[in-house]
Amino acid sequence: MRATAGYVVGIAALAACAVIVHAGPSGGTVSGKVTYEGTPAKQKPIDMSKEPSCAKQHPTPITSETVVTGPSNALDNVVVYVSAGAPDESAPGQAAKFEQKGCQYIPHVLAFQVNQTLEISNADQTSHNIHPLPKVNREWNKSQPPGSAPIDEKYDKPEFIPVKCNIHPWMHGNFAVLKNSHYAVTEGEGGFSLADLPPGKYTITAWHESYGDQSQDVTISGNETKTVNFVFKAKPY
Amino acid sequence: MGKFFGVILVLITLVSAYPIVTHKFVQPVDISTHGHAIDEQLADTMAEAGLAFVGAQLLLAFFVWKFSNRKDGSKVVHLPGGAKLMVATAFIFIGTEVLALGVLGQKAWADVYFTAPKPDAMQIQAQAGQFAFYFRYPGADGRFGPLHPDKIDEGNQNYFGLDPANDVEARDDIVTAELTIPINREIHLLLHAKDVGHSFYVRELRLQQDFVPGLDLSLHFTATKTGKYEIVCTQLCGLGHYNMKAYLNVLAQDEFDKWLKDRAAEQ
Amino acid sequence: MEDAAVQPVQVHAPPEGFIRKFVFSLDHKMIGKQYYGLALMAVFMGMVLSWFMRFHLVWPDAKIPGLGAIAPTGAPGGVITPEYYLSLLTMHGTLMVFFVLTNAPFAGFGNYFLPIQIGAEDMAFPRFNMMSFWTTLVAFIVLVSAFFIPDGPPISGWTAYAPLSAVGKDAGPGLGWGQNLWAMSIALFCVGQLLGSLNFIATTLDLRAKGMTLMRMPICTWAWFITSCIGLLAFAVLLPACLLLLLDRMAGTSFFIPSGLVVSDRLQNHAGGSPLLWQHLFWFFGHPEVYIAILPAVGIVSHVLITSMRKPLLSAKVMIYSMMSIGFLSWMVWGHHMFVSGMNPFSSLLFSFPTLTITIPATIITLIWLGSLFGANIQINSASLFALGFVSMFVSGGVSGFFLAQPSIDIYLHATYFVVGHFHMVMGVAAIFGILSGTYFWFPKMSGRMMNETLGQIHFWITFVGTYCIFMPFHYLGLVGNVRRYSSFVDDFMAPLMPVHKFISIAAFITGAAQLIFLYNLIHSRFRGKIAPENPWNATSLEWSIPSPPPWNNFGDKHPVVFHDPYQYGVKGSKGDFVMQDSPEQVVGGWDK
Amino acid sequence: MASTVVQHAAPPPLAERHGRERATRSGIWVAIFAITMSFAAFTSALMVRQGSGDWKHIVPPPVIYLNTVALLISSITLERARNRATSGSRPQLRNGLPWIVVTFVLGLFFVLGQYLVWRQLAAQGLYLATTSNSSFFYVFTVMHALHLLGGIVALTYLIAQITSRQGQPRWSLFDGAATYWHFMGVLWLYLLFVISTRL
Repeated sequence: MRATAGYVVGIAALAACAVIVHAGPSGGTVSGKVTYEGTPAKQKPIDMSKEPSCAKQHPTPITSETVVTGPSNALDNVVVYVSAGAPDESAPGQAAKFEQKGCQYIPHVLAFQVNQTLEISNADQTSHNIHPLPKVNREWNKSQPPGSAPIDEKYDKPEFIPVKCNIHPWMHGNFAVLKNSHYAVTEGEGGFSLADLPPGKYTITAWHESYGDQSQDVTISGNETKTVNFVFKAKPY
Repeated sequence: MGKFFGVILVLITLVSAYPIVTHKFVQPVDISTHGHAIDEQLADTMAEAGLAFVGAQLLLAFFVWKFSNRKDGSKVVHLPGGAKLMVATAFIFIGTEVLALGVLGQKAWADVYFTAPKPDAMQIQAQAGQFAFYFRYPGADGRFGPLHPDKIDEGNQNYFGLDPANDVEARDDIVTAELTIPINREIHLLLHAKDVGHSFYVRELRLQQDFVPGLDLSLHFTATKTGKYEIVCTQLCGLGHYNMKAYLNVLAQDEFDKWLKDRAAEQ
Repeated sequence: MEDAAVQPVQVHAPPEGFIRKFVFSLDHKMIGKQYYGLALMAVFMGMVLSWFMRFHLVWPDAKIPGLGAIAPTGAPGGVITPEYYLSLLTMHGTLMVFFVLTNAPFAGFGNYFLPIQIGAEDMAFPRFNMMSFWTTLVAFIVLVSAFFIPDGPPISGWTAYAPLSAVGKDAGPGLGWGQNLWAMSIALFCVGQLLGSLNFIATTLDLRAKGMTLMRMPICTWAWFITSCIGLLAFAVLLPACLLLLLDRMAGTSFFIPSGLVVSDRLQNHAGGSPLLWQHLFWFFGHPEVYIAILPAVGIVSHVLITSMRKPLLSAKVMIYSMMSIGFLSWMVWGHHMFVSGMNPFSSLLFSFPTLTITIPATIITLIWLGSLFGANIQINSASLFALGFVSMFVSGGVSGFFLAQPSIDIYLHATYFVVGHFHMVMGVAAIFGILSGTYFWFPKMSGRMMNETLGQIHFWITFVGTYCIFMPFHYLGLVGNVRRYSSFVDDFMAPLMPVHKFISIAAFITGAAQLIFLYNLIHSRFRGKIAPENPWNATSLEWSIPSPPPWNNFGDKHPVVFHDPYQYGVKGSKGDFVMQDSPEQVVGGWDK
Repeated sequence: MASTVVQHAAPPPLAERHGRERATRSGIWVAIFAITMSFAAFTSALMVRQGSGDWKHIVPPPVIYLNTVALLISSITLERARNRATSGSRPQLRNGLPWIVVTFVLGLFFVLGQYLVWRQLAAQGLYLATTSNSSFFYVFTVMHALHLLGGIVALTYLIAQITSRQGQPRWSLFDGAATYWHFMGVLWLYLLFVISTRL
């Protein structure tokens, strides 16, 4: 009896959320494209011969991913987020998933919120080691044998954290721990869009693991879409 | 009970000796020019130590069998010759053995360590780091770019800490994850440790040498058979120690040249 | 001077109250038992750790029930991670080498029997003696506490090679506080052993009873004396090494850390240190440590063998001189652990020769045993069986030393299972056989009750055959080149050796389980065993001239006077075929003349 | 070995009580041996370290020589105490008391002086981990100071024993303490040499 009551309340709550979310256009949008100019460093193919179970998953060897580019100078794996102007938000319920597959981190750059659950899983037939190298957050270093349960972790301060696997030196990734939910990670065309921004003045920042970050201010008045583009200077080495 | 002890010990001795005598467990084929000396040394030692082992165990077994819980009571006798005999035996047999092994051993050891590499030996740098080996070929200019530890960026596969932007020599350096070498050509391997102690061990080459941080050692050897062999780390270096390995790929000269060209293109 | 014999000088008052009797006891006998108990705890812990390792090696993905709860990060869900395997390996080695092989045969039996065998009432410095034990106990607690800290025990092996052990947590889990605890524990342990050795030496030199000339001391007393001399030097070197290591780790100095190391993508802020320095300091202790473990066992086994052979050794003098020369040579051979560490190749040869030379006194010892067995009348019982087993193990473990002593062969065999087999047989199993032999031999004296003979012999047969099944195959694996300290064998050439590893693991489980028989026997006999007479083995040395268990001041009011060397067997004496050391009847011959 | 009974010649007697006296002395010498050994280990480390290029030499503050003098004098005063004590027919430690106290004070002076030395070095910006030489300087001086404190504790115990009512301290206690004290002096001279000259 009480249980049913619980369900009813729960469903009501969900419905309410749904209504709030879909209550028409609740604010402006910032969208744009991230590109590079110049010649980016050549990405070398990775030799995984030391880990046959991974090597055979890549008939043509994958290359390192510090600079991933798309058509017409699009720059991928750039985290675009609202660095100032937006209020801090509490972490969403669902976990951010970080997978190790074919001795590669998927995704290479994972953006998630402060205190959001980070779920790390190992899909390979070999042990992996996850060693994020934070400066302000708590550091940990764990290994994950094949077939073992996912590791759940949280970060309580915003930070860009390089991640490495101690067992496979070529495996490097990044965590972007952010204060609010207004963020995007560019891929393919290098485009991004930050929606649902209530009217106000914002600082939009784009961060790239080897090219550093750039910021631009933008003012949203009401329900409009502003375009912001970022151009990074590519280094040959 | 004493007899039982004798029997068991004889069994243990014979069973222990069996796999050795029948060569069940032996070192793999030797592909180096110096390895045969080591193998002979190992064989000689095995013969001498083996005899000592079997002899002593059987003697022990026999004595315990014969002289335990004797019916004829406490009438004990002493070994003719006594301690002097024992000391003499030890000195004569083991002494000569020690000398023999010591002297022979020197030769085999000298083959590896007391000879300088020929000037035309091919220089390759091997770097050991947690937990992989990487190898560097000097490239067209035949010179290695200097190392800058602060420049090391594994995510970008800059394992050695090269700085091609500023060092011209570094631009054509070829970095690979497997040690590919031409057959019958002396290789001068320069060992460099990136973080902690590691070791370079190739069974087929009969070679083992530690990488000691801050101390750049080198090895030189000549491979006489083509094929793919495993390089493993034998110095405890951390959690990935078991997984720290690379392949040694011995190719015919022309194949090697082609391989090197392809790698150069990748850089 | 006669008065000295009738009215003893009291070292300390008879202990009163539980605390003084059993906890902070000054009585060398209680301290000896405390050491033995500590060793017992350590050896079973170490054994369980080795079980986990053997289990993981052959069934890498299998879950070990309960382990997940003990080590949630080290073994998530009971599956051992690579780093936890190394933690187990490090702790197994440290526990066994320091807290078992050093504590039981030397500090344990030595403390209990050295004063009695030389007719003293206690050690020279009872307070130091007590401190020595309690320091060791603290060291043990500090070490074991590493299991319960977040990032677990260190993963750098019992040799803790720098810079892996020195650079800190960047180098991997367990190398943060785990390694600190390890270094602190070992430093404390050194202090404890130094106090102990000091006590042993002073006691042996100056507290011998009337008539107990040096050459009338039992062989095991000699062994303990020589061992304490070795220990004094060895631990006096390891202590500074550990302090320097701690400074490197906690104060940012660079004794062992060179410049330009990049660990986990972090450039280490150190310069100019030498990793080889640690290896030199460590092995300068480390090799003598081998003899610290084995010499007391040699002494105990000789003592037991002589008693059960009912005849003296061919020459106890030669035995003693051999032990001395081993002790002496043990100082010139540490470098044979570093043949492939990049030492000057010439020094490798310099180290190789004395190493080979050590086999001469070792062989003499073995031949003396064998030769003495000839024409003996061996009384077979648990004690003598373990003693004979020791002789066998000593030979098996010794011959493999031939290989590793030669740099040229070491190039191939270094860091393979051959080495593991070698030192487990000669240092591990052999020494433990010595301990067990001593236990079955002296238990009646220590507890006043006999141990169960049947259980003892069952224990022996399983252990004897079992240990050969475990450690012989190690040598075979080594010959193929199977590398040690791997948490799993991913290399193509090691995979085919898996069946051998399975065999070893199963043998290890069985042999280990058999030790429970011993534990049961020990505890059961302590309370239910039949009452032991004063001298159950018809032995001659002083410990058998006093009640079992001995009173708090060993010899009561009388002061023992010694008339013979300790091994007057096979003579028509008052009590049969032997003459006690303190019986005034004169015997012609004997090696003290 | 047939047994024939003759009267036995008693071997040289070794009565416990004399043993204890001797034991203290041998104990001290054994300890000295061990300490020497561990400082030898430190020295070997120093030699290796000096071998590696980046060796920067530092000058110890002059106070250190004042301390040295104090320590040497303390050894002399301790010997004075011995003479005074043994002047009578049978050793009377009570007679030596004043000189023992002087020694004790000088010992404290030395330790305080060392503390001053460390402070001055710190003022120069030379800390434990600053240079390889400063590391060794601190390690050597601190280790020596710790060992000397052991000697000071022994002297304290000795003084307490002498001054206490029924206290009749064993002569070997003084003798041992004195031996150890002199050794500390010798050890210090050695360390000073090692620190101030490049091996």
